Amino acid sequence: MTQLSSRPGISRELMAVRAARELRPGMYVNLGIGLPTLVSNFIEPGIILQSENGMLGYGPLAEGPERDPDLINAGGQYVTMLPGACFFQSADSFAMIRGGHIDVCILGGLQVSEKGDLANWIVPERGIGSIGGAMDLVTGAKRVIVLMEHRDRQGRPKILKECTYPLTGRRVVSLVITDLAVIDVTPDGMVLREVAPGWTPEEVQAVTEPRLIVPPDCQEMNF
Amino acid sequence: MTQLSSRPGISRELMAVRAARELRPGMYVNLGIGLPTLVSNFIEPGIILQSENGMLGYGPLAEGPERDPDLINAGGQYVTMLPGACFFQSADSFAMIRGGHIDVCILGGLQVSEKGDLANWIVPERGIGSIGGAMDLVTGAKRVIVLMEHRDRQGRPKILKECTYPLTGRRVVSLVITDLAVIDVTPDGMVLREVAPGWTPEEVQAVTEPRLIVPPDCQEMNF
Amino acid sequence: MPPQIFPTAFDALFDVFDGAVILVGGFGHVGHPHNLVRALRDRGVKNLTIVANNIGLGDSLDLLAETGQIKKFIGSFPVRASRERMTHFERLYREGLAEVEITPQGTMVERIRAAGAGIAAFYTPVGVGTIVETGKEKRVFNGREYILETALPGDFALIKAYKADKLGNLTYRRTARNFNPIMATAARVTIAEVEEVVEPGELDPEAVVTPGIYVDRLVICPRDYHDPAIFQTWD
Amino acid sequence: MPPQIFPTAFDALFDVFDGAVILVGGFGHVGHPHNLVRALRDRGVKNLTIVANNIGLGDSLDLLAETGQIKKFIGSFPVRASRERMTHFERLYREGLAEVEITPQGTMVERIRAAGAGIAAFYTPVGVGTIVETGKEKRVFNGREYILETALPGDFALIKAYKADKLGNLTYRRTARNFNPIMATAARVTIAEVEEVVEPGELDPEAVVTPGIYVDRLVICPRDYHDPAIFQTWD
Repeated sequence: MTQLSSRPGISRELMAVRAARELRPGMYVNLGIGLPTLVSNFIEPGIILQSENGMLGYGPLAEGPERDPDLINAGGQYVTMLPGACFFQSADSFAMIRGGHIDVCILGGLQVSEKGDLANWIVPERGIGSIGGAMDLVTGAKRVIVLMEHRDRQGRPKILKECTYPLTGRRVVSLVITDLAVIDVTPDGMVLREVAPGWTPEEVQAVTEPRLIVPPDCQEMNF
Repeated sequence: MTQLSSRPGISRELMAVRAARELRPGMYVNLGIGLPTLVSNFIEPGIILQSENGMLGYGPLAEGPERDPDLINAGGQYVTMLPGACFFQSADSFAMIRGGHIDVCILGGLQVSEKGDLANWIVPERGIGSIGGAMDLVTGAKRVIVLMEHRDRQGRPKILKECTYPLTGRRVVSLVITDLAVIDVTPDGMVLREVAPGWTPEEVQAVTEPRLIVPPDCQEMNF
Repeated sequence: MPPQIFPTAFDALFDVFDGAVILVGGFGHVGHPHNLVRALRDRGVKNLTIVANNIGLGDSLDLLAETGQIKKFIGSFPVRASRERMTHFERLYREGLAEVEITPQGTMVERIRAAGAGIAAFYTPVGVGTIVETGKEKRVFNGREYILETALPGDFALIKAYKADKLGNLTYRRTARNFNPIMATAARVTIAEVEEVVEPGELDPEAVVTPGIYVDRLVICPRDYHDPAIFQTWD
Repeated sequence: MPPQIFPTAFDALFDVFDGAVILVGGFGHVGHPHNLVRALRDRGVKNLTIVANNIGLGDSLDLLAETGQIKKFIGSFPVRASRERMTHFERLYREGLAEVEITPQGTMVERIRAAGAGIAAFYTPVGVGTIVETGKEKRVFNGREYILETALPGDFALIKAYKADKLGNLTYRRTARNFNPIMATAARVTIAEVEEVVEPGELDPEAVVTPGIYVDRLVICPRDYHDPAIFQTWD
């Protein structure tokens, strides 16, 4: 167990690649702050990215002279704009989010529960945290994917029977992608769809608190 | 009384001129459908007209080739745009109105009560009427002026102790300008500020249902 | 998905069904999707609930009243001021064949906005002390009375824009903007008739009013002016 | 009234008072009225309630925390993710000298919009099942739970726009638009710092985002980039 708690999974880049495979051309997608922003480097053409600070249609991160000080994503990173991009103010942006117009939102996570609860905005020991647009996104997006490390820095599971941290949303997560596994949140429980190369379903279970359902077609992640 | 019920007051144009005198440069003003739209022909430069169909800064009515089929006021009349005009959608337009940003609204009226109730959207005998933006305007505008004939077509008073028609708004009218008089609605009652040329306060009272307060400085309308 | 471009307005309405709730843009004839509305008539669907600012006079939405396709109208101008020019819709109403839900114009568009924005209901001061408050919850905030109004979504939104790009971003011209951008946000399927479709990047990104995310179908239609009637929309 | 143009940001804040509620635009440094915020610090007013998306890090709104002028912060990002870079504001908060009202970002801007639009309160699904619902009324519409949130007006709004005309119409650049247009609608006095003031008619009337009716004061300020920090706004 001690060994499993620290044995490496796939890289952050591969996690992003795997998450990008959930997206299809024509989808409207919001990528949360942190790890999810990496996903924008791996998406197919025709996926349209929304940023809650008021933009639809941003492109890859901007470098050097193409950086425009008025053109950032919600993570505060300079981005480029693709042809057909447009801008809107924040109330319109969150009307778009809350109103159910975003197909997929990929967010980071601190904890995910068996039922799909998400905690990702505050570490209780600190006593104060920042919600940002996360609660709006988990409430409004048609599908919420959490992209996070499987274990915290101390090697403890982040996928739990119940979240112990204050929630961002209750029963909102559809899919969890980690450095060790791809896990579906279903009405029957958590289903282990894929495991990282070099990991068995039993090993993933060992660093996951709730019981995972392992279907016959559980496979190794491919990218 | 029969004579007074039919003796003419000032013309519609002079009514509009008198109403225009309530407006000052820098005011944001909405003019209702019907008689109030006439006021736009007589206003000073610097008064900014809002139209609830989504425009700020329209000018005089458009004639002939300057008519743009996409440029109308809320009365369905072709208008011109002044430099610095801008356009917005209807939810933004009514946010502007409901939110208390319009200084003055001038509306037509079917009946006004002593307390400032206004009825101007339905004649009960007809059984159906059109509210349009009138309820929004009387609720949101800082000052509501009613510009209407003093008597109906049968010569009966339109200024009443209580409105008998369904209301547009309760206690919303500040000032009533008619072809016979200018009347302030105050917490103490209706105050007769001005009478039309050729009319005495007593004669105006005779075609007005509630008791009018006639202050010493009640004067003849001037234009 | 970026919008599908249909060859005709009739084609664009392929799945409109009996009993649908349809949001229709326009203030009088200005910004009104005349082509889509005629196609709606030609589709022959019945028992429609139409949400719009106003009915025409023998034209625009009144076409659907002439054929008896409207079951209910929700809007601010169900009838004209003048009784002499009675609409088909008013006749339908008087014969008990159509219902009317009359609403202040700003309340109507705010209810539609709420539907598109995921807001279930809101408290507005408009209509307090009038028949508009009948049957609705009232509540006092900071000493002032408000009415609870609920979201008003549609199955379809038929709107008129000026230009579209292929991603569905829309611009409007002058006061033809009116209800169209909000209605575009509040229906399961939004169909826009536009005068021109351009490539992505050809519209000024600062002047796009309706982001493409809201637009499901486009149809390119000639402009339909109805000049003579505009002037007398309300008479 | 069309806006008055002030020579300096300091002058434009002549009547800001202790205890005022101040709405401040910007998402990170982008679209943030840096000049007005520095002037607010220089005015020395105290016990301010600041409504904004985020606090800076030693700069922007954190300047007001450094001087102890903030009594309360209402926003979505009161602290940075990284504990290593503690803001003056977080220190103030930990010492019990400032309060925080944390709010989902979309709820914050919708509450400000409501204040500007004459809506007293609205039911939103955001925050259900979280600490955000604590102490708030909950209600079910169509089988789903919603929270009642109330309007959030300001005494002053400090905003940053790109260009203004002399009637106060404002345009923005790209994502610098963010909270500014809504905040402009919701304060008794709205003060905009802009890069340029042009004659009426020089802005595209289809691309004006804030109609002049919302703008009380203008001050022309040099652009204030804060380049290096933008990238790490949240760390």
